[in-house]
Amino acid sequence: MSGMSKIVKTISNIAFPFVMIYGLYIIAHGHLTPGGGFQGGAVVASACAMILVAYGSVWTMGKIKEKRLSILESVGAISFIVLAFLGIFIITEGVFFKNFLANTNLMFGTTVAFQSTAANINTAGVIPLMNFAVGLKVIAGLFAIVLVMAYATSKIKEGKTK
Amino acid sequence: MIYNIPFIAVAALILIGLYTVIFKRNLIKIVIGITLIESGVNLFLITLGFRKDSVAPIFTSNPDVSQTMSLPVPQALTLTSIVIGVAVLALMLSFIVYIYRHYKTLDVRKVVGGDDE
Amino acid sequence: MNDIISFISAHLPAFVVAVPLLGAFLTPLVSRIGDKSRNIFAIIITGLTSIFALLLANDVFTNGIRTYVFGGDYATGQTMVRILFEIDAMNAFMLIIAAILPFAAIVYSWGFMKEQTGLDKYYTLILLMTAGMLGMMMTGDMFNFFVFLEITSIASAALIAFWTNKGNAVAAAFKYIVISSIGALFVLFAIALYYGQYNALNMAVIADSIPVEMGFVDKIALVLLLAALAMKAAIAPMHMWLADAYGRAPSSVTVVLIGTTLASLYAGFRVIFTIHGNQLEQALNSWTIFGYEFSISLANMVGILLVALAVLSIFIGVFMALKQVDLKKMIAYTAVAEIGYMLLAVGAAIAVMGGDLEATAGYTALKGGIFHILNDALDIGLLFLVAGAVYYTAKQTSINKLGGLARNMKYTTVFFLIGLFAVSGLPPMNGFASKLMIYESTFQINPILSIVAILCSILLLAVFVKVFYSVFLGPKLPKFATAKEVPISMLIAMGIIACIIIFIGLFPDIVLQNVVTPAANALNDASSYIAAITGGI
Amino acid sequence: MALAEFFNSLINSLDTGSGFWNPLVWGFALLIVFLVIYILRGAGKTSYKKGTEQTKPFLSGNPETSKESMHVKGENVYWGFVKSMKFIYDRFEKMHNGNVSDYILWFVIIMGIFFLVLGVI
Repeated sequence: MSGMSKIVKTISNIAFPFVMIYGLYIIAHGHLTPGGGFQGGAVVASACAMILVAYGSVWTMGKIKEKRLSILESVGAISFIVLAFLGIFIITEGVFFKNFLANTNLMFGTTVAFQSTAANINTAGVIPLMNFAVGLKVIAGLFAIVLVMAYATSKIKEGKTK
Repeated sequence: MIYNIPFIAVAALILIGLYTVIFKRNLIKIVIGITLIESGVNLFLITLGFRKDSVAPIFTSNPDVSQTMSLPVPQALTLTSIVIGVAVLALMLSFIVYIYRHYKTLDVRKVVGGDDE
Repeated sequence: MNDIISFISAHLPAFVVAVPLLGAFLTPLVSRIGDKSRNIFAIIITGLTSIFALLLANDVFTNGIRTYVFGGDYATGQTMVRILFEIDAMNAFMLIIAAILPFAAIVYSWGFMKEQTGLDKYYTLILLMTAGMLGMMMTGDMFNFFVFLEITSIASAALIAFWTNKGNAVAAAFKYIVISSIGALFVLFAIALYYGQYNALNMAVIADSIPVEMGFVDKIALVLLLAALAMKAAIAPMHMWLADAYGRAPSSVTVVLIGTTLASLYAGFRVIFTIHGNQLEQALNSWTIFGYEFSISLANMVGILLVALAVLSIFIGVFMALKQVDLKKMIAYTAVAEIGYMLLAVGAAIAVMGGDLEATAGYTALKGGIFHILNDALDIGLLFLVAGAVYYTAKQTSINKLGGLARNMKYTTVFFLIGLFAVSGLPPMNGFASKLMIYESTFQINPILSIVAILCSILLLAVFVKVFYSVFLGPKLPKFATAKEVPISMLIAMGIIACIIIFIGLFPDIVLQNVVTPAANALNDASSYIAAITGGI
Repeated sequence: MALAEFFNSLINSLDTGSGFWNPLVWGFALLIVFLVIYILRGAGKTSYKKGTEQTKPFLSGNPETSKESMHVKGENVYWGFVKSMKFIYDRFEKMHNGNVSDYILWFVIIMGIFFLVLGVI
């Protein structure tokens, strides 16, 4: 797939940071508002896909290696599993997936009163951290899928014209 | 009656999806049929969680917590199902890319995968 | 030291799934170090998983049902709403199968996949598939079961298409993913029906809340679950994907695929025996004909349906296997027939259910059917590994072009003979013990079933005698003059399974008493499965 | 103690409700049968002479072809059985056409049968 016209490239350049920030916002506020790792990750990955469409898969493939993305993806997955494992190891009487940070006044550990309070981002324990991990995995995974598929189809087309 | 419309839509989506999978010959259309079934099932899950005159189940900064809220659990289930659906869809489409490369056709009657000689 | 042991044994259910999951995602990083370290890493991970699974199974066999609540407080529980694993003796029995097969597959792939590329993805996916399979076998939550089902299908579909340079491998993978995604969606639909009715996703809670008089929605959910899981378990006439998938996947993958198929079969049994366990003996309908009152219970109906499908599976599997030219497809069709044997026995046990099961022939049938799950997994697994070894040496699996391989591959031939004896139910191998139980009990229930089973078993022997003759016997063909025995790792993998087969064959009673009978009792006893959750922890 | 119990349980025979199965007893019986057959065979008359016409294969008087071309291909084994069961195989071949839509059609049919049997009756 080759790139599109200059208008498309310019517009996607302008829109890219906004979409990106919106996606990261959804990931970061996953424990407060509807959304979370997957949804935000999908938004960020769609921003990357927009760049892919505008500039063409060959150009994007030259900028971002698919191997890097797969390592990023496994880092996200590993941090998710490790967070789950920490539930066993860090505290006594823990279980797998135990929320060991909640209500401890550590990171994301503010105790919330049981009523409808104003949103406080510093709550919910390991859930935001797991959202980050999932978000990382989804960004890398979805973008890798789109990238590889676009690259493969462009290869088929080249083979046909030759 | 009006509350039954989602369930009718669910039945229609699943039946249309099954029809597409069984009677359409293009592989891409078969994939579309599967996503239709998936949308039907997701719609069914979401509909199960709905309560009459309810609001979205967000507790944060809610001025009136005594309002009826729709059930959040089916929404979480739907979300998981959507995530899985994305993975399945991507996998199926990449298989189709490979199938087209080998067979030069997307007709389901020709993609039978016989013995290799 | 004692603390460590008690700590590990407290968290065994989590470790069994989490260790292969962690290993799967660590594999891409480890493979940067080198190929050898990646292989060793994969073997260590699956070995650890197997040890944990066997420890857990041992724990369940000695101490009874284990539950593990994720993320909850260890003491208080809140079990009703949380995701949990519940392992009773039947799950523990399935865990034994899941402990043996992936380990053999990973050891086998060291030699078998040596010359392939993209192996870090291969190991990632095979570990993911193992994790999904183990999760399917242990979970006590319906939706969690669906998630594990999908994880397993996605990973196995990607692995079936591992040899993407062959068109038919990709076509087989596409068929598999279509079949399994539609099956899983219908499972999800049934789960949604249960959730809408009973506000619960936990299997035990659902089973507890379904009224004895079955409603219409329960019937629809049961039908959807049974049909979808039967398709995933490759029961005729929905078995056609299996021949493609088993035949086209690399042999090491096929061995794990057997485990996933059997996990689906187990889930079907769980749905019948546990979730609908209270309604099984309830009369569905009754008629008065000539003054006599006939009534038919749900158990009769389900049992008759399953037995009909089982006879069809045995028949189609054996007949199609006899005609196949491709060695792996042939073994795949015999796998269909073997699944038919299990279903025949368990279906017959369900059909005669009512009152005290232990006093009837149905109890022997149930034990025989469950015993046959283990035996089938080992036998078919060994045969697929042998087929992979033949492919490794000869680079083809068409039996028309093979011949005289026994002159080059002594050990592989011995392993094939063991598999042949075991799968066709010849004494003294393990297949005979379970098939004898199936024959005897089904003869008491209905002699025709037993006759069909014995005749098809003879045909099964004929199929493998044909393979043995045309692949291994005969003069040394010129094109295989330089063929060598397969690498040592493949021989070790085949040897592990062959040793277990011979052990079960020589001492069947020890396995039957310690493993199979508790599993049959646990499957038959839905109330204690339910009480482990609803009775409060 | 536990070890002794384990070894004792090894020689237990499998109880199938109306019969039993013990591989060790079976192996012992097989050994005796083999011994008897071996003794009977030893009592027979030997008429085998090495290096004579007797040892050569006899193919209705035709000359013997090379060993490689005499190996029967796998497809030709049980040729007669497959031929006589053609009416079944034709139907099965039609079923196993490799078309994924038909697989799903079978699923829907079985689901319909299950529904009719369990839901309606």
